[in-house]
Amino acid sequence: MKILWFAWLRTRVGSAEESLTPPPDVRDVRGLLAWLKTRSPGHAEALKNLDVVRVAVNQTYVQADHPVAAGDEVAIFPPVTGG
Amino acid sequence: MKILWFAWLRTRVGSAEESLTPPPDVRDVRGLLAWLKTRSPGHAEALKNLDVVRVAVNQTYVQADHPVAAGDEVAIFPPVTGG
Amino acid sequence: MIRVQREDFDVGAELKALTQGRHEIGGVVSFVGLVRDMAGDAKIGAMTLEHYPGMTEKQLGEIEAEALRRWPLAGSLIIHRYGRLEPGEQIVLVITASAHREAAFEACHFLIDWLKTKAPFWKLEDTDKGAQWVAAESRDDKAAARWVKK
Amino acid sequence: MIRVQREDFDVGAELKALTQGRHEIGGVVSFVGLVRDMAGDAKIGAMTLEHYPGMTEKQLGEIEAEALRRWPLAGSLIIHRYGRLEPGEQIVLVITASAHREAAFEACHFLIDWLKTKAPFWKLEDTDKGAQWVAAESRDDKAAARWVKK
Repeated sequence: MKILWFAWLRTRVGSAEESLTPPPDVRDVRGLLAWLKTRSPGHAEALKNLDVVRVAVNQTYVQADHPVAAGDEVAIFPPVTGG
Repeated sequence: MKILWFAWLRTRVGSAEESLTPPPDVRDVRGLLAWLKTRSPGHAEALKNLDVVRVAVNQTYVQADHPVAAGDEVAIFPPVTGG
Repeated sequence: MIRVQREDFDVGAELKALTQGRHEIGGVVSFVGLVRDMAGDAKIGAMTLEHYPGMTEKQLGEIEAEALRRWPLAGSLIIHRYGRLEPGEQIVLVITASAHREAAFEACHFLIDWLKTKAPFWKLEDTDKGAQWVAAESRDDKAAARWVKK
Repeated sequence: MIRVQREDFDVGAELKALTQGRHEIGGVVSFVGLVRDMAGDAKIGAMTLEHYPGMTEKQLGEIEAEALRRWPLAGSLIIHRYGRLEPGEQIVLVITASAHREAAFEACHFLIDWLKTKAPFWKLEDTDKGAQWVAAESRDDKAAARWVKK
């Protein structure tokens, strides 16, 4: 699974992209975020407040109950501020 | 008094500008339009339906009861269609 | 700023002139009105815009002043052409600039709506069914009426 | 049309390209977003726009498709830049063209409102108080919410 981090989430995690294989009990976005939090203090800090975290799976916005699978591209980022 | 005609009012009257001296009982826009109607069949045709006639005195929109005086520039035209 | 002119205008150059060095501006909205080639089911060959020199500039100035009273604008520009214009040609340009986009959008929309019902211009269309003076549209009155303060 | 690019854009040239020979177009509305020199009371030296290549274009395409479903547009264009930009520089351009101005105004306003809350861009500002990621504004959420169909 490819994890992409953007903006201040990227700077806290310290990496723009990670290739990971989550344990088999990680089945949805909620489970994935909970597991990612355990990977480092930076990850924990980045994902401390999930109200300001948005997730896209394969470039489409999704909610916490959306399934995730091995080949997915999962992007994690703060609310957007373009325009 | 200078009378200016615009758009299809001008083509019906047959003149863009007239210098006129209305009789002394013409004191306001209403009276002026009534008097102008009597000047020619073209004037009568132009002023047949006053719902589609707008009047500006000295380049400001006015209503029928607005006074008119000797030195005024009175413009008479249909609803505007610019933009 | 107000300009009433026969010549065409360059939107890009006007935008640049209005915003150059003005780093408090965050949003610029512009409206360009173009001559269409159809009026109902009549084909338009050209149109001629008549205006009332003097009063036209005065009315546009008052409309612009009203927009500047209502919205916090960093700049505004109205250019309106007169004379003979062919389909595809530019008729009118309205630009509004502000720190935030909301004011710029509202002021630009207000300016073109009010201009359409208050500025003394009249269109004579040359069509394949003869020359005809364009009639005022009730939808323009309605659009302008939205901006009348209750 | 959608373009996500590092380079600047020429509004006048883009307007011309969108309307050239399209004589059914009566009104064109454009919005240009510019880099401001202040963020609250901090002075901005420059900003860097990060984006998500791939998803950005996809989201902008979906937003444009939604506008084309809602309004009778003859044409539309969104250009959004990324990378380092200084105060006064152009960030984003939205153009909408239609037979009548009402549709063009609404669609342009909709596009920039939705883009601001849906397109994956993030601004990092270099200020005299240090670098800071711009926080999403609740007024942008409210502006976007106006367009959600009841």
